[in-house]
Amino acid sequence: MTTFAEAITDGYTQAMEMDKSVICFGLGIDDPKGIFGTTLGLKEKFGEERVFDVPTSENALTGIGIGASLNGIRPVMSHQRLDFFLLAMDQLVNNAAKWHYMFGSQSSVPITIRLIVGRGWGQGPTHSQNLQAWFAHVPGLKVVMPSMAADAKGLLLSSIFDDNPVVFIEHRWLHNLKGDVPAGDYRVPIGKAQRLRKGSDISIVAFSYMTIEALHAIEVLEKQGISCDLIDLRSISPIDWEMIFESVKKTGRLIALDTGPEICSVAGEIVAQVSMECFDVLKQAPQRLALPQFPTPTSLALTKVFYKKAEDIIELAGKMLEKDIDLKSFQRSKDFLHDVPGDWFKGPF
Amino acid sequence: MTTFAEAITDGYTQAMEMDKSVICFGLGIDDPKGIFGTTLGLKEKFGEERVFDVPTSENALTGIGIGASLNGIRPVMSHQRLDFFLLAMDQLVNNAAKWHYMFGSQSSVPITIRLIVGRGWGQGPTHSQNLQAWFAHVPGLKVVMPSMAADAKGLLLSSIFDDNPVVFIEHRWLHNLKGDVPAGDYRVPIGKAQRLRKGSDISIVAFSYMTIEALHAIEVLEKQGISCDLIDLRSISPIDWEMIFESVKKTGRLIALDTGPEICSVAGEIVAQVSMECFDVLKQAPQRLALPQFPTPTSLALTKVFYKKAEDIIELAGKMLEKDIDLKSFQRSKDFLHDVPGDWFKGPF
Amino acid sequence: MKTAKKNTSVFVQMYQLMKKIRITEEAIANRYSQWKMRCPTHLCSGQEAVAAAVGTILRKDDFVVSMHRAHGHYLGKGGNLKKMLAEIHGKAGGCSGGKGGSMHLTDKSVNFMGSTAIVGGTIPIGVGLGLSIKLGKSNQVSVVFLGDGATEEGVFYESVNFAAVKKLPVLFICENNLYSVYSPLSVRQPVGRKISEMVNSIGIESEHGDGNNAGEVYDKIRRAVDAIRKDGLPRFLEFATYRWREHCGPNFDNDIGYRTEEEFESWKRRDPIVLFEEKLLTDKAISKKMIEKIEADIQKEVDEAFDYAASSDFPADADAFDGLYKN
Amino acid sequence: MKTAKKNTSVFVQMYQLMKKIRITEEAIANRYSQWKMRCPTHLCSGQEAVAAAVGTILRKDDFVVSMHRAHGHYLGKGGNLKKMLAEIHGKAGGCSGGKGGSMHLTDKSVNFMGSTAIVGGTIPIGVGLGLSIKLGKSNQVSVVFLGDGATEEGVFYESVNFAAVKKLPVLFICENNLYSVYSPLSVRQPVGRKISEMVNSIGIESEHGDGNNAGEVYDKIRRAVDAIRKDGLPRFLEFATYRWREHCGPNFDNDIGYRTEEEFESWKRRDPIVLFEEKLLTDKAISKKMIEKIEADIQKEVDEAFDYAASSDFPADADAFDGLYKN
Ligand SMILES: Cc1ncc(C[n+]2csc(CCOP(=O)(O)OP(=O)(O)O)c2C)c(N)n1
Ligand SMILES: Cc1ncc(C[n+]2csc(CCOP(=O)(O)OP(=O)(O)O)c2C)c(N)n1
Ligand SMILES: [Mg+2]
Ligand SMILES: [Mg+2]
Repeated sequence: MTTFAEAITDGYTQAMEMDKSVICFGLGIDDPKGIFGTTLGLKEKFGEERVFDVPTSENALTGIGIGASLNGIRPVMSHQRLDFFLLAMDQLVNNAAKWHYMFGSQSSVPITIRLIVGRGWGQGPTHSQNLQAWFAHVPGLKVVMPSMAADAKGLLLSSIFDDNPVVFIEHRWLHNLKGDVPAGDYRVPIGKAQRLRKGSDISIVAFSYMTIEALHAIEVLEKQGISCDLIDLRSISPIDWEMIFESVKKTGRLIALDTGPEICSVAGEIVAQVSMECFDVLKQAPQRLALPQFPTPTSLALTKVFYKKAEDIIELAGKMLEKDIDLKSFQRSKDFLHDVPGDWFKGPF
Repeated sequence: MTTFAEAITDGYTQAMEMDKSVICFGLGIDDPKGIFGTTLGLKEKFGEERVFDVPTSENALTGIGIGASLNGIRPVMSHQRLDFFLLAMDQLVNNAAKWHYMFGSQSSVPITIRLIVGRGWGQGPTHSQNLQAWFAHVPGLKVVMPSMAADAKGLLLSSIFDDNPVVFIEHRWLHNLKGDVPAGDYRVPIGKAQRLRKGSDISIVAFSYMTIEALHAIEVLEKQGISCDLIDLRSISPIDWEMIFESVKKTGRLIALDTGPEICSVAGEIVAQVSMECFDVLKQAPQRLALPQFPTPTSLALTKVFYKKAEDIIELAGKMLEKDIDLKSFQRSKDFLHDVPGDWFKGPF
Repeated sequence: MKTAKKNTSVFVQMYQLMKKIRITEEAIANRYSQWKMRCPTHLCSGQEAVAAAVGTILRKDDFVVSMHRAHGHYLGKGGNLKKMLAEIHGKAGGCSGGKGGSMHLTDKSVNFMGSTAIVGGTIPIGVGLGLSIKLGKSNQVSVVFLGDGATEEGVFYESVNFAAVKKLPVLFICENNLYSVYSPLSVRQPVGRKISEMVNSIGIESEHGDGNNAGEVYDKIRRAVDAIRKDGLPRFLEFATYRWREHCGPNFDNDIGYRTEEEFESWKRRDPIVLFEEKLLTDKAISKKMIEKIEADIQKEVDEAFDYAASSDFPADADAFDGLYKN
Repeated sequence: MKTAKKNTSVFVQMYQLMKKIRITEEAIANRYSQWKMRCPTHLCSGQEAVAAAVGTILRKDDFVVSMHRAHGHYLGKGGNLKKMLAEIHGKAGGCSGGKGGSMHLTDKSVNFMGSTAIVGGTIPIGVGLGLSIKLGKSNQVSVVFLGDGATEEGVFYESVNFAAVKKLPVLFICENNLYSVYSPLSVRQPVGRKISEMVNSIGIESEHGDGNNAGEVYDKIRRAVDAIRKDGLPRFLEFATYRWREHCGPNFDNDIGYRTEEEFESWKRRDPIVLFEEKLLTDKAISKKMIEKIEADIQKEVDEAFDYAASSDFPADADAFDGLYKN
């Protein structure tokens, strides 16, 4: 069993061993913490030409990655928080996303940009934003959001060797989750979702950390006789519409989950497309659970009501299927507070 | 009759006469062209302390506007293209949008940011982006997109005197359209849509330039016996859900129009919310017409198929209502090509 | 003689501020592992001189903005200690109502306008405040605190340029503590770069100083503020200093390998508070007894503030969904 | 004597390039009002010397990136004229397949990697190309063209800093034509700012030159490129020059009031082509007859290219929906 963070290191290592043109850089990539443990040892292994720390200059560094990629380099860039990357929207959107199309398909930009989404321990308004919908909105980008360790590795390798810009979003609360991770050059195709649970009453479409909450919820729901199809999207651009539509055609019911604010969200897009494409099979109004349309508060007391969790999924599914669900059967660990993913997490960031 | 551009000047003038704390700045604001004619004469009238040109530094200037606003100034900032403003996402999203909430409601940021969306005459990939969905996605911003001259003035005044950050998006093809514009301190409330046509068969929800295309389409549709409710949103954050739901409850059918790419769009959000809230009254699958998920091409030949227009609305509505519509009855002016809004427009930008 | 007297009393005031900052930071460090302060927290022990000097010199109506490492700047400017600690505890009575945490502080009663957690994010905000001062024709000063890392952000350069073009009454103060998180200057800025000289050539009168020499810090800031009040032009000051504890969190971290124990010790030997204390004792501006009293008073104030923070209420659930817009 | 000879022949080559750029730009201006070139178009008449010198000096495998005003840089580097004009006409045979227009040019056969329309947008791209050169240990050079306005963007500063920290083989060339659209330097940069001196203090060896003196331009760029090939370190050159026509579009615009007729005339009297022609004639490097022939040849080439552009096909509808990703 490997942690999600170790799976990322594994992915880097595999890619850098296979292809000398892979380089990686980002703030603190070679520091003692190694970006939450995801890049430890890379510099020692591959040298400081290929693994290097950088100035705090997010916009230029994105353009620098783009430029290097135009000459055959495959840069993997990292940002310890997605929020910091707001400084680089110009290079990402005006250059990376458009380069291949606007120059008549002659050059492409094979860059990978890792963005880490914070949560809990008072990350607050500027250290916990989930702006994946922005990236999904922009033509020309690919966007992946793995939730399982194996997918983290498999999608990282696919992202690095994809000839297009890929935004690779990691949720901080996934870094310590463990799973079996295939060795070697393991790839997960970008754009393909994975069915994690098979069921007939309701389709739950999730990605990133919300997949974990969905798994918790489904345990309870199944016990109460509600059979759930769980689709872990893994990629949110392109989205695996086929698997979603197929599932909804079977269940007639949809809950779309999202880690970001609800208006113009990825979950909203899923509700919209399902409504447009599967209207005739829908048994009732499709639903979504996403973040409230507010900045993230910092206080422990306020994040408790701010985030959506397994209980909310259970409640919504119960309401849709008109079952009274006894939530007492669901007990989260009492060993730690709601603002950490487990007792391994003690801040400070 | 006043043009949309003149209505903007009128709005500025009114605001600056009423309140000395209103200032405006932006690249070229006082140059001979006056931002497509929208700021002509302001410097002469209000002086160079209150109306000034600036360096090409979009991110800092946004922060500077925020800072000034914290001390009682009401800055109106302008960008000749929305695309340039991608450089300022950090200040807009991490500071302006969150300041009031994250400091416990003690300070607010009464800034107005005008963004102009280009189209036609080969504006291409980096001069014609419609990223309103990004702004609508961010909690704490308000976003308006008027289509009528009167609303341009009324919403500009409301934006300037709103105590929160407002993104004011103008479509370049609206600047020369004329309408009656009330004199004086005329305000249009942010968050309230306007019903432009009353009908019973189908609800068309539009904003900005797509409202104009919808008006053309409805002329044809009405002649063919299809009765349309046309809602011009005017504000896309917050959205006037009440008016939308009320309309769909009456018609049971929805076409949502958007000037931007479709995935995670404002039109998608409307389809999603209508599906969730009005599911039982929907007679058929809701629909949207938005831009294809591609960068904007430059060539005259390519923009012809790229943009959605009245004909597409007519066709879709006809299909929904199963009527064969004779598009021959619809004749656009032949005096100019499709890549200009009228013969007054001769580029170069 | 008169100026000397005057300096003596402001120096004692400044010394008290430095002490208050140090005692507060160390108290946070000591209690952090009770896991009651649940937010990223950047302590400034070792860097107190600059914050205290600014606080001593500025008027209440002068503006200050700051960054992630803001406790000292907030307290220096006269920010409310209880409210700061309550904020770090996530309490309703916190200076930002529990919405902001350690990285988002404000105290508008003393014109501490805000600190934020995006590197470089408040630099243009401080310039904008400078613009508002110029428009209002008051003779306030707007002070921007920033780190050496923040000078690498384009927005820093854009902001300096604008302040120079528009001639705004802004004082930029860069505390160069050699590191950005664990990254030394060498991987971030060219060898031989002098930040203050660079800023000079961008267009702002600049100076460099020893950030652990409280007297020097005071003099340089005093002169800069006086000059700005007189001619309204921006100034830039860079002070060399050193953060004692880890970048974020309560611990010492010389063991993890990004900096040497010797480097740390050499800076610790130049503790700005100890150096200042020695100077004030030599100058007879202060006595050992006064120092004891100052320490005891501050310790009491800090303890009380912690009691307040710990015992006061969390915000209500509904608060999470309040305050999106100003109505 | 030998170097002089060599210079003579490269000077003629450079002169030819300058002529080619001028004749092309003026031909575009003359035909623009037929409304066949339907895209924003920024002409560089008056600024030809720098583009031509770079083109003369660089090797084919050296990289160039540029900005909105790129025709000269593209042609200088040896970009295909027919494909450029076809692109401006929106044709399938354009250098960007009709997707880019005048503002988005590329010719990969000569390593003209791209010009884009966001001010400052390609500066880091050129630095990234420099990084790739260093990684590949080739001795290519990466040239970044930028305007005076672009130096106001934070990304310029960040890019210069990174090139200096990492010691990358990048030549930044700033054509300072006094204006950004209609805005004079005075509203954008501090009085007395010397861009090249500022860049020096950021950390890159820099120089300033007369952009209308072709010989001087050649020498300065030659020396910089040679130095970069030798030591791999970045260089920055600023050239004073002037754009003759309106910022965007085909017309003269001295009447609209943002600059004076006198200013324009004084620069026009220093037409870089006329000055260079005089020098070459004096030096007997060229004869009147040769000039006539050069002009005639280029005119013919330009006319043919226009014929090609006008007569070739528009892209097919389906092309709009092709090329989102590389497969
Ligand atoms: C835009 C952005 N990039 C990166 C970070 C991560 N980060 C937090 S603090 C910090 C160090 C900044 O160093 P400096 O400005 O020298 O301040 P110091 O911490 O040394 O006081 C960094 C890089 C951030 N918060 N924002
Ligand atoms: C980020 C951005 N801001 C503003 C513009 C509008 N704009 C187009 S060209 C230009 C002038 C740039 O001036 P300079 O860099 O000096 O180049 P020049 O046009 O003088 O050759 C401006 C401001 C833009 N294209 N991109
Ligand atoms: Mg530092
Ligand atoms: Mg210029």
